[in-house]
Amino acid sequence: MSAALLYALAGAALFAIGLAGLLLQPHLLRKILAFNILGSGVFLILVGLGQRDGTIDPVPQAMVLTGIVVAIAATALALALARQLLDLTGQMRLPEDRPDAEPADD
Amino acid sequence: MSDPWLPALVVLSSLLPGLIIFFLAESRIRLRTTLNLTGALVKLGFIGVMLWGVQNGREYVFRHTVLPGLDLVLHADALALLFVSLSAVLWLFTTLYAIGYLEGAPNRSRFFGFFSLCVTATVGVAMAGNLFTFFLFYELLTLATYPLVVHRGTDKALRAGHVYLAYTLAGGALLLIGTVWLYGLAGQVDFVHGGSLSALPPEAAGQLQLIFLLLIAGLGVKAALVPLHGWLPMAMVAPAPVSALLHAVAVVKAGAFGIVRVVYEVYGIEFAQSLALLLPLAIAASITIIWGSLRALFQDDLKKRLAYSTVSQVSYIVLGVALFGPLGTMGGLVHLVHQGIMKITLFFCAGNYAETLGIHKVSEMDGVGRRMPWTTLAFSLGALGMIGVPPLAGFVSKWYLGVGALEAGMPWVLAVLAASSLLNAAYFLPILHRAWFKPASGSWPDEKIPQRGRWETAPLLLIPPLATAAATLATGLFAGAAFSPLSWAELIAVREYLAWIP
Amino acid sequence: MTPALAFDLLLIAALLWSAARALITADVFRAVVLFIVFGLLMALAWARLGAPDIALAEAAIGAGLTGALLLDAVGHLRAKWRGPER
Amino acid sequence: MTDFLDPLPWLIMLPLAWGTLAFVLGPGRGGRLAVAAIALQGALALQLAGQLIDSGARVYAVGGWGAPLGIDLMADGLAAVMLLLTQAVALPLAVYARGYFAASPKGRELFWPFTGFLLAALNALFLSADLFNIYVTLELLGLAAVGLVAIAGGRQPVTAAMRYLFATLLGSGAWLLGVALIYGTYGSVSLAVLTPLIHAGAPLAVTLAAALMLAGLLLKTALFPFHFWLPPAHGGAPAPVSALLSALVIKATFYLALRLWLELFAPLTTVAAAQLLGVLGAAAILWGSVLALTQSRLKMLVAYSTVAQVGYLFLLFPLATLVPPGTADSALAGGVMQAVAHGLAKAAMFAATGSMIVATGRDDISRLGGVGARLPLTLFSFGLAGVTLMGLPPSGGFSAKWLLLGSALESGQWWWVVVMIVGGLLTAAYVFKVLRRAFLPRAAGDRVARVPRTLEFSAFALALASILLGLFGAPLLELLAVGREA
Amino acid sequence: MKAWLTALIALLCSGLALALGAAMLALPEFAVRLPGQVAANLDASGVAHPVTAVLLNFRGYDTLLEVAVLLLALLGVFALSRHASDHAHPAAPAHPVLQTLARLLAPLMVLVAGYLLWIGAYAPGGAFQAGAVLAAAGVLLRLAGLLPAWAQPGRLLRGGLALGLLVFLAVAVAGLPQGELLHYPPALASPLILLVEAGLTLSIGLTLAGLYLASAGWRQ
Repeated sequence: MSAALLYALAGAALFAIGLAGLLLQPHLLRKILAFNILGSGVFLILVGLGQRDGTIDPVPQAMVLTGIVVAIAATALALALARQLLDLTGQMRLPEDRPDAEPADD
Repeated sequence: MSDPWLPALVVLSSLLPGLIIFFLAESRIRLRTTLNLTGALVKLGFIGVMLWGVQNGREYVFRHTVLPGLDLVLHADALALLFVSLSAVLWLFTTLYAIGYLEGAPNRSRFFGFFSLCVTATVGVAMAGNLFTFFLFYELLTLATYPLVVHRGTDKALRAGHVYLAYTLAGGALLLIGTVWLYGLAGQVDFVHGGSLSALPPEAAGQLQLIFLLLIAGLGVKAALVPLHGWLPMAMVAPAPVSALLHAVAVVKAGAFGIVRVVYEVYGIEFAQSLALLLPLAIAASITIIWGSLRALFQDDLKKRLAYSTVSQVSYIVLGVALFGPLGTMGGLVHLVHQGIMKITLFFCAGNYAETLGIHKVSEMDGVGRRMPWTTLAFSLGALGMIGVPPLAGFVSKWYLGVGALEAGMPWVLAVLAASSLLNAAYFLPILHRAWFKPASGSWPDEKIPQRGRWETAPLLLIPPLATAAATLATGLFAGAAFSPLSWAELIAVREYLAWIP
Repeated sequence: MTPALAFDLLLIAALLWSAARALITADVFRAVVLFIVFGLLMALAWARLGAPDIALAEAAIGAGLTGALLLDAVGHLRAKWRGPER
Repeated sequence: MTDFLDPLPWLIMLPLAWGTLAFVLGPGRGGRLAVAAIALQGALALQLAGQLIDSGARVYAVGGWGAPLGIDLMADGLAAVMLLLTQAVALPLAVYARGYFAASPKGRELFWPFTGFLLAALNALFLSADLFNIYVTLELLGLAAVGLVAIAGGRQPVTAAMRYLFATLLGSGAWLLGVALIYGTYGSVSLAVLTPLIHAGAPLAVTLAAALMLAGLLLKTALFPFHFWLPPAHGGAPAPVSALLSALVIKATFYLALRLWLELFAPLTTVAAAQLLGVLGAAAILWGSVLALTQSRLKMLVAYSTVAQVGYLFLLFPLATLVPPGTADSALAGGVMQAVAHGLAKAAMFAATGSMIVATGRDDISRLGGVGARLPLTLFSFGLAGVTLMGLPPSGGFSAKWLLLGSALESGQWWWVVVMIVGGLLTAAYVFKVLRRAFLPRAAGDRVARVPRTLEFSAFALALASILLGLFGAPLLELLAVGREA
Repeated sequence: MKAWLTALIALLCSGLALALGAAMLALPEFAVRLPGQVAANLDASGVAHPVTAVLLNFRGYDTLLEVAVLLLALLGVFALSRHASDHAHPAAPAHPVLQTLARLLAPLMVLVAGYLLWIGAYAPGGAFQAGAVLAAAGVLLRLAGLLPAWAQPGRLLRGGLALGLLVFLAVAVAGLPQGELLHYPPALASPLILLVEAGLTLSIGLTLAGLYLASAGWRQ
């Protein structure tokens, strides 16, 4: 088993950890962390599997660079939303109540 | 003007004015009236041209491919023209009547817009050249009549509209399933004389019976076949011109006409007979005839009594269709026209009573013949026609139905006809007796339009029922003349079916 | 077991541990710090995978900038301190 | 192929460019530019469709490298249909949005840049033939959509945007994991390279990848039971945004699911999986319709209607999987027709809804009295759109239903017929719930203001298009067939 | 959340991890191999570093869209900060040592960014890393209280943010008369890529910094 494959397996574990965190953690900040961990897991799988035969593969590496930028973009947007929600509701979690039961904002 | 466009123009002659009227301001009365009447007259003109053409053996077919294997076909054959002429003529009268009836009422642009759409749909139903086209206009009819039914916006009207939609949309769904199934089985099913399904392999018989059931159930909702008739008495809350149109030409007739098309031109009467479909249909029609008449007996509300009478009378058409033989066919087809003329007269008169004197109930009609002699005369002609008194229109229909039943070897139908006629007499004659012979009980419930010289009510309300009442008499008296409904029905029977009937 | 393999296994264990801790730690601030540690460990992992470009980017963006954003948000949350922390 | 005016690359570059320029121009600016540019995009899409009909599907190698080293774009009939739909919906909506934000300025500042990027993402997604590139377009699309939902601010929209963001990120995460597994298995992400490599006995990794990618797409398409994020997001955003999202954004992920199912992963599909998708679709139809019926807010009703209508799209999977070719073709045609018809009709419906809310000043079905009298054209548009959603003839929705019903009966799967018919009746129930209210006279104390003409006419144009589609749908099906002969 | 639901999700996630692991251990030989193709075409790409070649040439189209994603995220942050209760937030006073440090480090970081940008053509580095360093400089200056928060960017700043994407777009379509989208003529590939990278560095630096500065503007 090559080292690359080992990291890919670690990536699978990270994906599962991140997924569980995303689904189970009610706190938005932690959901955002979980999403980043999930993404890191996928990146490891992408490069790890791509290099499982031991050769360096610049294509998945370039893809991961793209992916990291996308991830920070998403993280920044998510954080901005979470902060806005904090300002509006005083909580950093998604309200459980049914959205259609709320009065319209207009 | 090329031939394919004539059927399309007949449809457009009410569609376009209707769409324009929607967007007219409420106050543009003169323009709206002009558009309405011009549309009606232009339509009559086109139909006249086609009547002459079809008499001389010409074909008018408009075809547009919507999807591969799915054509929109408008086909003005003799049968279509029978129904189209009826709708166009009665539309003209009803429009005149509605203008008078709704004078000063709110939301008239909307009313007349949907009114025109409703006639467009009826004309489309009449000229549909295949099941898909029929279904298209059939559903359009549902959508166009709903706003008319709820026009008054009262809770009662809204509830009636609810029931109406529930029935008709569910019926439409059944019709759609039947149609899709049939198209899958037999490809595009155009309406052709003698039907086109007999060529299918015999294994398909079971499926075809099931499809027939779906189609008839779907059509039976609008034709108010018992037990699918529940919406009709409730829809009485609509304004009188709407009830007149619904009962005489548009909705119930569309259902009955669809049954005619399905039996004669999709299945073919011989093939339908061989699948043993006609006897159940005749039985369903007979039950409806008797049931409707029985229920009518016990209604005090005049319009409700008329509504149950419609339930009963429309099934005469279905009964005629189910009678295996040319005379029965003629009876059914001619009743399509005769019932329309008679029933519209009755509804016009009911509207006049309500609008002029506030009379809604039979029990309030004592002595009304002296206050409104012309209206009551028209009413009497319509009622007697319904009972089948010679030489009025209804007699002609019943005569041919009776003879047709004997020809088809179903003598029990005579008993149904006799029973129904007795019941008709039982629920109409008391009304006439009250109106003509009982003294008035003092003041009327709500007198709105005072007597002005010779005019017992507004002229626009009086002329249409008198005209249609005269037609009731004329179609009966001159049933043998050229272009009379009877001779046209004979033309259809001879030209379109006799070749296939042994 | 070669030293390289041992290092890899150790690094992976540290990655998984920091990731899991970051998601279950009670204190949000500590969670964010753990996440930054996780990001730096990821940079190491990328270097081990022969991807120095990603290692650079991960350290600068994944750990650095994301960390700064997260810390700022935690500060915002603490300043607000109306809802429950967890 | 090296034509400067080749429509294919410009369909992606143009919206990117005007979206960016609108941002540079400043808050709220760029509406006129957008309308002009979208009109041009529409012309380009038509030109591309013409090219395809004349000379078949085309492949475009970005940068001239060609797959697998470079990225390929691919335009076939299906892609062209979606491109046409996108521009056809976007143009009236852009006109509408100009009027809408003039009357109701909340959220207008960044609407145009977001919309430009959204359209670029859609066009790029429809044309992409590279799994990783599709991932990037998915992220562009998702972030643009989330940004649009949050654009007006407020507790409900921001909550909805947050929920939507997590859903869409999880969806694209699953997609990317699938891409990683595919690349790890075969060493390429190009559809053209991969399609011949994948066969029935593919490794476990590929099956897992297929499942993950499909699940991610279902989440983004809001198929039942993944629909939880959609109603608040579509019901809370400003009307032009709701229209764009309901009409186009969920169609994009549906399009990808369809592509994967019919092409890349076709050898792996099973009847059981197809039936499962159909069952989820059926559940969406029934559940969405019933919930739509119970709503008291107009926009939420329309949003739940989207949940239901998405269900119809997924009925195509059981109808097109392992059935005779003719049946599958008509199911595909029906499904795509439904996507197009729903796109036009739902855009019209949200646009009309927005006008009604602007006119009455509130989003409340029980306060719609007087709308019929004051805004007849808007109500008429709502009704026409409703006709399409109910699947009554003549409309695009009917054509779709006709084709789907036909293939259901042909393949003996009558249970889908029942679902479609019941769904149609439920649709009628919630559409008439609105119409009935709007017909009533105005209640005392309520106000119904006039709205700008452009609002009324752009909604009407969309509604009319959804009806005309039913009468002139044949050319669309001809276009759809381009590239599907094999 | 109900305990059994938590357990179920945890179980499913572990199951997924195991399935993924099993799948990864059972992979066949690669059917296609790209590293060789990258190396073979490196000369024609205009850069000597394979990752940069993939990022800006072979798969440059991905990068183009990705830059749009980044800008889009910033737009989202702007859209949200617009509704925040307090916009103009004065820079918090910082420790004088930090201020001095920032004053010294910031120019140095700009230099490093320039170096990373230039070296990207040959070795690890490039626009994203350079942009990230630029952004870090911005964050540092903000922390030192030397930069104001920007909730409402002016026209100049908006132009700077969009510049990278606009340059990239212009270069992408400039090749259309001679070839496909994003086709660089081999002779011009090097300078064109450098031009694109320069624009990107500036815009990515501004955007990444903006993600921080725009949201840092509404701390209460």
